[in-house]
Amino acid sequence: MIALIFRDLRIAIRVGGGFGLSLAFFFIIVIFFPFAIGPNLELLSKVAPGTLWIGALLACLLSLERIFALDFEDGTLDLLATSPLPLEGVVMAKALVHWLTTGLPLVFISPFLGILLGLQNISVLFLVMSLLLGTPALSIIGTFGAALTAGMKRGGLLLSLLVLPLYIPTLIFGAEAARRGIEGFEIQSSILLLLGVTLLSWAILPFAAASVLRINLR
Amino acid sequence: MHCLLAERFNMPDLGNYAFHVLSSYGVTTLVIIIVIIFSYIKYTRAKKSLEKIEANLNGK
Amino acid sequence: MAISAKSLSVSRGGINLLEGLNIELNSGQAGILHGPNGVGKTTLLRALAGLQPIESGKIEYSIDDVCYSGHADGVKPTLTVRENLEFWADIFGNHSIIEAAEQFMISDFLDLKVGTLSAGQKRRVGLSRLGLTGRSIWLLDEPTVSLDQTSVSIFENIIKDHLLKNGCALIATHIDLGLEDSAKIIDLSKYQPQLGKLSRSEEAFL
Amino acid sequence: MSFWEYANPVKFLKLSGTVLPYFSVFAALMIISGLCWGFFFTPDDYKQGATVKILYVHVPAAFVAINAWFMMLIASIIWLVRRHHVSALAAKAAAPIGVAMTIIGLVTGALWGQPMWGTWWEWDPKLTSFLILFLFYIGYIALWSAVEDPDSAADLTSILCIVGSVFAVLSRYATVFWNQGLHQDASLSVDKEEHVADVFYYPLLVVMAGFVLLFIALVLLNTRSEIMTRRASALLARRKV
Repeated sequence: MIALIFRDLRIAIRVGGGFGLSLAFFFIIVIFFPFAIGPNLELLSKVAPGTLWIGALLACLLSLERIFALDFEDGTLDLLATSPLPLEGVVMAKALVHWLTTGLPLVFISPFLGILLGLQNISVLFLVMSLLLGTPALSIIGTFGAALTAGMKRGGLLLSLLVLPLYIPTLIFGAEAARRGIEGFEIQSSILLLLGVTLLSWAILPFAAASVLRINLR
Repeated sequence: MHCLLAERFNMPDLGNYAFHVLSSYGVTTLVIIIVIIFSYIKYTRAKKSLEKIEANLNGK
Repeated sequence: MAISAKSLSVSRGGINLLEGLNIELNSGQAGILHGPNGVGKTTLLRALAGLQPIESGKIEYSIDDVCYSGHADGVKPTLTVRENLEFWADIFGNHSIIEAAEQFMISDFLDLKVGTLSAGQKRRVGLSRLGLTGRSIWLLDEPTVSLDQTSVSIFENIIKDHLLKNGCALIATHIDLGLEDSAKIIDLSKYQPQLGKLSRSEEAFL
Repeated sequence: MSFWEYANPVKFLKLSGTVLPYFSVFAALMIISGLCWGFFFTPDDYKQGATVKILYVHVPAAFVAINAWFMMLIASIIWLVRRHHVSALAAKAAAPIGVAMTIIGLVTGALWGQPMWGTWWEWDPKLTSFLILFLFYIGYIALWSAVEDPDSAADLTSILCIVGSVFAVLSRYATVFWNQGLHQDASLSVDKEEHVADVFYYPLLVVMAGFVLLFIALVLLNTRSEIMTRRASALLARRKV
């Protein structure tokens, strides 16, 4: 499994699209919000957590199709499915790599974007924390969606249609945690709920995604 | 008899909410009728094509 | 007995392709699947590899000994040959790629990116995975596609070597591999069901 | 004789053909009489005024919208465990009806809420949950139509239905957490004194039973079409080979 993680990371770095594209997309989406809403920092700081969360979600969505598409085409998935590595492990490795190449970089640049949207010192911290806890859930849920549509000709649009409803709890709890923190309310309950969604997703979705992959491979 | 029945089904006074009440009944009826029509069309199509194939098979 | 399949049926797209197939291979024996396109060679191999459910029948073998190799190689063009091989070696818990690389004559370009290789070289890299897995039952689907004459004969020797080590191989191929004397030849067109035999799942609707 | 015998598609076709007319007639009778009862012969609510009459269509539609998904969940599990085709196809057949009922629930909910809240739309947990349910239905139907092999499609949609159910429940709690409700609590419950008064309750029950019968009748009809389509393609495949 570690071998698979390192191989995929290496491919992501070498192709270049892995880190760069979704990060750039995230950046553009977030700086487009002020263009649409107006340069009022007070208003912007109110919608900042939502903006960053929507941006993260879209950036994540953009890169989902690639999770299995290449491995499906060149036969790697067939070979992995017949290897000693359980398919559940493959799914988890893929989701982890997706998070490392998409979710984690987003978390790192989110404080700077938060400042651009008028968030002050500590507020940024809440935002970063909510993204840090929530983006792993986005990755594993997205991996399940990618497994569902693996091998389909026009899977991209369908993938968004399937995955977005599954993102709702993560989005609500994540953005809520950030918002509550920024506005100075207690955030413990929303943080715990967000963490709960993330852990639950990582507990059940590898099995669901692996069984779905097996169906798509036959 | 006719009069009696008509009296029974007097239009109730819906007050300011006439639009809301009537349109919600209207929407419900409309959507249900659309679903029924679509399901029925699909059914007759499926039935026709199946019968055609079965007739062809039996004919040979 | 390394593989024993009894009255095996496989289906694809709701239609039974093969029925009542018996395959018995001993350790050290090769089986060669013949038959026209679409007869079900790939489907049979995928079913034996456990990628696809079988329609009926029984297969007796240890699935952990099976190594499947399909039409696609599963090698990544952006990685070097060495990186590709080391990855599969790790997955199969094997740590030396030197031996396999020498066997398949790819030692010379271990540090080139697979994307720069020719189709035949790429195929050899893909096949060298067989040597890394340490598994004894090889299921090979058209392994010689895009290999030149020399490569084919190298590959023949590798298979013979594998058989000598008590391995076993089931190969779907169109060309003569030079194994035909000792190998069991299975003509799949004999096992085609009568016309219009549907899979169990489809038959439920009749 | 076991219940599972009717899981055979051909037997199911015969049985459903005989019972379908009864279900349809009873559904129509109950819906029409229940609605007439509710519309013409019940007084206005002292608080809600005439808008209470909207509940006669809103509550049954919402009830069916949720339970249609629940039925699909059970049918999906039966398909995954026992591989009965009728089960998978019934789940497929129920989805469009669930969508229709969700739309009715949303529109009548908005129409009911406008006089109460003063706006057509309010991000109240219940209405929002219906919107989310709608999205889940759309995804489910889209997946069915995207997969070519019918058995794989049944497998994939079944797993999506199960995973979707987990996330739908999570979303439900998320919306409650996110916005304190403006919606009336459950209109129907055993403890009915606290909720809707008897005058409204009985006609509502009749309409609800009618909606459930309508749902069953439509699922039977759609399942019949699905089975016939599969049978036709099976017969064709047998000839073509």
